[in-house]
Amino acid sequence: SLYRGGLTGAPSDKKAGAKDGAEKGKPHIGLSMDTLKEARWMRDRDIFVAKVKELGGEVEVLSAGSDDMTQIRNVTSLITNKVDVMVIVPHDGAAMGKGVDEAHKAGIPVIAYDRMITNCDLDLYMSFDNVKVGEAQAKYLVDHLATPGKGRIVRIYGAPTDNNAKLFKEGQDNVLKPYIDKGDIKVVHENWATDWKPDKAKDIMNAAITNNGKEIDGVLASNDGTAGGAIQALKESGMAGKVLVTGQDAELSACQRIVEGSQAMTIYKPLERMASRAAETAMAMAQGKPILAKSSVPNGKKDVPSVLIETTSVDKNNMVDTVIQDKFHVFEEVYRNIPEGERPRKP
Amino acid sequence: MSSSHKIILQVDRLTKTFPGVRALNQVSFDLREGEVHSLCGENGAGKSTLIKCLSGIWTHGSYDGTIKIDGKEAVFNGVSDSEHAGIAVIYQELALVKEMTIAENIFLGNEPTVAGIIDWNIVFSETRKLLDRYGLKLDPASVVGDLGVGQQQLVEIVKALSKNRKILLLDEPTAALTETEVEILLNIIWDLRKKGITCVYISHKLDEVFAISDRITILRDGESVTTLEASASNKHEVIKHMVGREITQLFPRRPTTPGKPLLEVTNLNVYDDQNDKKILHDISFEVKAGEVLGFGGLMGAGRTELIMHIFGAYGRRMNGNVMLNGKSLDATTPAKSIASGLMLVSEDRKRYGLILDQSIGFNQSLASLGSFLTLGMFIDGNREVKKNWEFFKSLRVKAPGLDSVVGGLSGGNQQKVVIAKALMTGPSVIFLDEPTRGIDVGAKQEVYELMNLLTDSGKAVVLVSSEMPELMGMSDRMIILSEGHIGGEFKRGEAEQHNMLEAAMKFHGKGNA
Amino acid sequence: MTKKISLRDFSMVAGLLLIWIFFSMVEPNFLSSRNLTMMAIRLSFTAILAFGMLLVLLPGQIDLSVGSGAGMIGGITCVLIINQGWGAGSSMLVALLIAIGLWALMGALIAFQRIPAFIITLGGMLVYRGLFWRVIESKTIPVQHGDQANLLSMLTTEYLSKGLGYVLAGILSILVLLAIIKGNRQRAKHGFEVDPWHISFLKFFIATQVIFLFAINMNQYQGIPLAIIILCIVGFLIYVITTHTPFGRYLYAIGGNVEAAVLSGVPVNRVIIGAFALLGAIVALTGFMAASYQGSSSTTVGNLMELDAIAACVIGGTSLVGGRGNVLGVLVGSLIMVTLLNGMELMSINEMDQMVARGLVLIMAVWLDVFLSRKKAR
Amino acid sequence: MTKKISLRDFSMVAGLLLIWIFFSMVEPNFLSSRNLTMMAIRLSFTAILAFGMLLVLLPGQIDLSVGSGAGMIGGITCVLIINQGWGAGSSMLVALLIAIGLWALMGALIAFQRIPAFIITLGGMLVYRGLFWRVIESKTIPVQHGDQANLLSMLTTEYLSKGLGYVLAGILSILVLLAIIKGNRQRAKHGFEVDPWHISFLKFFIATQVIFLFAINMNQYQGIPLAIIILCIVGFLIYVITTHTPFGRYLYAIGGNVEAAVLSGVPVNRVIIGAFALLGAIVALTGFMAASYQGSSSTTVGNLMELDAIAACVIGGTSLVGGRGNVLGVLVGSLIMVTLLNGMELMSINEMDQMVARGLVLIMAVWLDVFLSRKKAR
Ligand SMILES: Nc1ncnc2c1ncn2[C@@H]1O[C@H](COP(=O)(O)OP(=O)(O)OP(=O)(O)O)[C@@H](O)[C@H]1O
Ligand SMILES: Nc1ncnc2c1ncn2[C@@H]1O[C@H](COP(=O)(O)OP(=O)(O)OP(=O)(O)O)[C@@H](O)[C@H]1O
Ligand SMILES: [Mg+2]
Ligand SMILES: [Mg+2]
Repeated sequence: SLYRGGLTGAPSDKKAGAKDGAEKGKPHIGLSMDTLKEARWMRDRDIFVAKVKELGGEVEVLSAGSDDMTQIRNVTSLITNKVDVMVIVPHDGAAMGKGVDEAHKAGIPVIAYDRMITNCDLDLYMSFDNVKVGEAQAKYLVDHLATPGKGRIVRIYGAPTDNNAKLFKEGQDNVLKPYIDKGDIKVVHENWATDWKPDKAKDIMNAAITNNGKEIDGVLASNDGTAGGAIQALKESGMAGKVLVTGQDAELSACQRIVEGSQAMTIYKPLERMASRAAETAMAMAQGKPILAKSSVPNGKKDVPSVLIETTSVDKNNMVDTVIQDKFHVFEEVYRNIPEGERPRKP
Repeated sequence: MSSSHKIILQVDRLTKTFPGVRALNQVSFDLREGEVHSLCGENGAGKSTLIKCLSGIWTHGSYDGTIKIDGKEAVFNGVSDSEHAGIAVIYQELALVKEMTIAENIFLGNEPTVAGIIDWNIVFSETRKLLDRYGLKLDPASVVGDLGVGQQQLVEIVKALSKNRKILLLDEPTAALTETEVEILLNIIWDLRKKGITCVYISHKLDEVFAISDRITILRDGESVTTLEASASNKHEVIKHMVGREITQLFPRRPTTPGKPLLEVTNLNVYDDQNDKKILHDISFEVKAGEVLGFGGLMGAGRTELIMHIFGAYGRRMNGNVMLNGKSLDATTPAKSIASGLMLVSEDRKRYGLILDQSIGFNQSLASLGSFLTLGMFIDGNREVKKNWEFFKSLRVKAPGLDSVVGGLSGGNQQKVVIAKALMTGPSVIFLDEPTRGIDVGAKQEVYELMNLLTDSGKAVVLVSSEMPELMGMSDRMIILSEGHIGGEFKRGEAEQHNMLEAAMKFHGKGNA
Repeated sequence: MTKKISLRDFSMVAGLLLIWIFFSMVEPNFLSSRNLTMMAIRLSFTAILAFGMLLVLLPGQIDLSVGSGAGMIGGITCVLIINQGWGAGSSMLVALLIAIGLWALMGALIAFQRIPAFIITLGGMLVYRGLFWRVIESKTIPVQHGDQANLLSMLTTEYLSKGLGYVLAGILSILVLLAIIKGNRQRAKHGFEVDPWHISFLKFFIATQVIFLFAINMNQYQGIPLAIIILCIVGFLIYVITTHTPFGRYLYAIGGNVEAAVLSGVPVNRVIIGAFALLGAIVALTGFMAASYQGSSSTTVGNLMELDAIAACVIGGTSLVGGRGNVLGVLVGSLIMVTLLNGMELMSINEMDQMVARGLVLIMAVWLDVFLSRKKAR
Repeated sequence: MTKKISLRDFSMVAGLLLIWIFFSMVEPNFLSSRNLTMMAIRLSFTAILAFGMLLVLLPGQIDLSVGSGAGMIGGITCVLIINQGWGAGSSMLVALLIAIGLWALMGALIAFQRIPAFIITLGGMLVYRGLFWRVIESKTIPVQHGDQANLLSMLTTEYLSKGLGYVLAGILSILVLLAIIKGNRQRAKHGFEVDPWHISFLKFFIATQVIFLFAINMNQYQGIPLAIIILCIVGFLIYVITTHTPFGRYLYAIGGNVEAAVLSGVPVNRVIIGAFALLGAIVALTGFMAASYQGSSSTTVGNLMELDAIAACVIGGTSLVGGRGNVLGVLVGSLIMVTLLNGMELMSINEMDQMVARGLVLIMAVWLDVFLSRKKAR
């Protein structure tokens, strides 16, 4: 489908009223983020801001500290500051519909970034598919168990208060269900990690080990932080490296663990690609240019034109070709704790 | 008599001002080695302030004038400096930590240590020795909060003495003591004097002052009026200097003919659940309109407990009956008593009487807000202020206005505010618990006059007092309590002090089973 | 009889003005009527909760559970409306009653069982949050079905029509005039000094000025927000309660000296329970407004609100040990907090630096307070 | 002269036993030596932080910043080790000094400027959290390079060899014996009553029993954890400080009656600053251990730790207004908290119900405390 700037208002008229200090006609983009509490989001922000600057616009960034109400307030502030286009990384997609409505009332088009905003007249959605992420994690785990498709696993979910954690779980369930129903895969322990806390994940893992001893084949951890906590527990019980552990986000410390062998995989999301794509799209919208979106995703109210970006499962074998190739992390950093001789060839 | 005339401490033109108040104005006095030197003055005359300058609480530089010790100027930047200079103080307000043991309190700030570690054995054995030396039968390990006020006061005195200082400042040490305890204290001071220790002694009880002092310095309105040799002076002279006028009659009671009984108490037995013991046994009495009924007895006899119980603020009634104005009163809270026409002025005004951070007006009307309501729920500020002014003026409270904060007033004026609060509830029977404790002669007169006015207008007063002369001088009838029992009842003028003491001792040792 | 403006009160207002001047210089949109409207709405529920907190701080108590409590109450209301299909009014009424009941219960535990309020309400904070998440099943529940605005959703999204706004401002001005005249009559009747007429006129003039300026400014955007009307009503009620009723006096008396209060016939237990029950009602109102503001109830509603409320009270000169504090101070304290947050957002200051700034402002404000109160006689 | 075990102390221990019995019945692995070891490690830093909190609660203060402070200190250490390439020892030393400096500063503001501790430390909580996230740039920073264990990472992951464990247990038993003998001699010298020999023997016997049982049990898994040794050392130090030094007595005196303390020549300001400085050192230690436990420093380290520490103190009988509390009680309080969390985790109870349970236990424990202390004479 095709999106045309000015569809929901007249952003080009608004430029006249743009923030003081901005030259007339210089597009003004607002970025409302869930949080900067995780390194991943700092990175998204940096890439986005750099790209917009490069394209001749300027960005105003606010982060909400993982609080829905703060984020609503942030959106309000951005409207007050008369941005031309708003990019929102919602903390909770269901709660942010109100923010979109407010922006539209002021004639500002909105792009949802990374997470869908539901039940509203959203203009564009750009994301990695969170359900797919969950599916990929579970699929990797199932395929790489000692006897593929069979085993005893521990599941560590994310924050029960985080909607994404539920989407990851949903994806994982999609893959695991047939195996569990058949009785091939047994979930021996599961719980939610408050606030995605690594030490909580460690406590969960410790309880699992206490109850099941060493008979654990895999840990389906929903992100790299919780994976790190679980691995810490495994390490202390001498089980690290013998148990498959999944992750997500391709954090530096997770990549290091993968090449060292204590973590099996992580989900790599090419942030660079998505953030700069989002920047380009936002600039185009601000200038009233047409946007091409290949797919669409329903959000409860309409089919939102969407740009979906592929994620990759990364393990020891494709680390160099993905994360390092994309300059997401530096080779030396990732292989820092691996003796020179044992490192793969630097690309 | 050991008074050499060597002067060990000299105060020269000391001036200390608080915002709005000049507490001390060019005060000068000197202290001879080995004497007992009393400070007398009305409430707010500046006695405690002077002591606080000498003890380093008001630090050097916060006042004008000089303090010299052994001829050298003393610069105190804190309590520890004055301690180093050999000064020990017993303050008007108890300075003990209630949760700690006697031994810990006595050595607080002064613990004997070996390599930084306290040697508890020394602490406890030294404390035992000290207590023995001053004739106190107390266990060093008992918790101070469990002791009576008098015993606490003695502990505090022992604490000050433990430091072997050469100058001892005592600010109203006997205000809360029973006669026997006062005896013990005066003996201790007498002993110290023989050992060459110099004492500065503050008390509103002139008998004590004359019993113990070598010299007396009188303060009035922050100025030092004069210094008298005790042996060459008398009470009347001191009082005259203190108040600036003659006071002819110490206890101006004007008896009236009693009317109908207002408060009747029969067979009251009261149990204290917290301490798990029976406090009052078979108490019966009545008070008639226009009458002052006095309650006497030793400290701990249960007088405060009795009136607090009737008022609804203490203990559990096992049996017995209270009638007020012919109606049965079964007060479980003070609120109910006040509503039925009973009011109480407690013995500890700072703790139980006043909201110190609030204004005079706030305090005065606190107990009678219900009488200023409009529309059944809002306070009519104008009526309230008007009434407050009436009482403020008629009680002659010395303060700039109703908005002054109560905490900044002197003891006597605070007491007047408490009484004003009580009177504003319009009680028919009023309990006064030690109403003149710690207030000066002039203020006492005014309180006594107030009692006369109350009885003149057909109200009844119940007076609890530990001062025998006051009790005998102001009561129409007296009941002496002994260990929670009635030990005896006397009419005005019938009793001698020794009869009353006998009655007070009557149930000693067989009381609280 | 005349209340003098203390150095402290003055300096707080001066501080507020400085902050305003600073932000209006670095951010030209700060004083736009749109932004002022946004701030007013935001202020409304921050200040209302702080008023409630004042009620329990005065008698020397504290409540750490108001944040998660407000979240829970909002959650219950949304669940009743959306999942149970109840009407907004009846849902809110039920939630309000639940809140009053729970807070009265906490008050009773504090008053009769003498469990420190800090502990009861810390426990309450955990319990309410747990229950909250259960009630909404960790989901996001909207405040209304689709676009059908209801009583709940209107709380923070409704504006008075411009005409009505001016009418209201006019009525208010007349009320002020009447109050001044009646006050003077009463004073005269009781034989007190009466303000000379030019002072009375000045008072009236300034009040009217402020009222109309505000109305004009708000009307330049969408009109006077309903939320501000609610704030004014609650603020006025709490002002009357704390200063003109025995209940209010008793709050101060208990905070100043409980024992003396008991012997003066103050029904201490009932007053404390009453204060908590009132706070409960305010928590419910805050919960409604917060949900309405966000447009939904989700797990993060109410996070840290207790700290904002306590901070607003303390910045406004309320003592944490009780006995000192007033409605006007708390309003100024809330305004400082809200302005600061709003201004920093307009400047796009990031999360971390915002936290640091809030922490420092809190400390500085109280430091100033302590410093100034020490200057005057103790 | 002998310290009697009060009903209250007894009932807390009884409560703890009940909780243990309950969990060992529903979860057979609860009493496994592995789980006991895990609990011991968890206990170590919970209790250490609670001991530090005790130091400021005794003189009637409070510290809400310890959680985010511990996070920040851990973060600084990890950044120095990983990003700056410093050694673990020197990094920890620098972080320790920073912590002591910051807490002494907060203590000074509280003591000299009379700003309520609640406010200073609430501000501190925000400031430290903001700084923390800046320091680690919201990343996850591991405590060690790859698998190269260092001083920091060993804090909670190292175990004593089994032999060494037994040797230590032996030495400890001998020390107990010597202490009992010396104590009796000293008492005799000063003319106090001395325990009859069979009581002395009983004391020794029980102490040795407990020590060896613990050592044997731990050795069945991986040995005695280093963390427990640290806990014992810190606990012993705090015990000696609070009960056997003037500084410790002053903490109680200030909490009991500040004015009396001042009049007795207690250097109140210095004591309060000292207490906060000591707490700073403990916060640093807790920060190290928490990072070591998690294996890394990330933004959530330290969240809500302040509430756990305060709760442990209060459950252990510490008064929030100061003057009452002791090391043993706090240890029992921490143990109750840790047991509860561990047991619920083994049962896979979800977060919401865990929160509700924690809140209720907190309230019940304090209720019991209040109830029992009221029974005995006040
Ligand atoms: N800290 C203070 N702040 C303000 N005023 C004070 C302070 N301390 C004392 N004053 C004032 O100084 C004056 C002298 O008080 P002081 O306590 O010395 O009197 P006093 O002679 O000891 O009276 P009393 O017999 O009642 O104890 C009084 O007017 C009192 O109100
Ligand atoms: N706070 C206290 N209150 C009452 N008695 C105390 C206190 N502190 C110490 N004692 C007593 O003082 C004596 C010497 O104390 P010391 O601490 O040296 O003995 P201890 O047996 O080592 O005591 P602790 O249990 O403190 O280790 C002992 O009889 C002890 O019971
Ligand atoms: Mg005095
Ligand atoms: Mg008495």
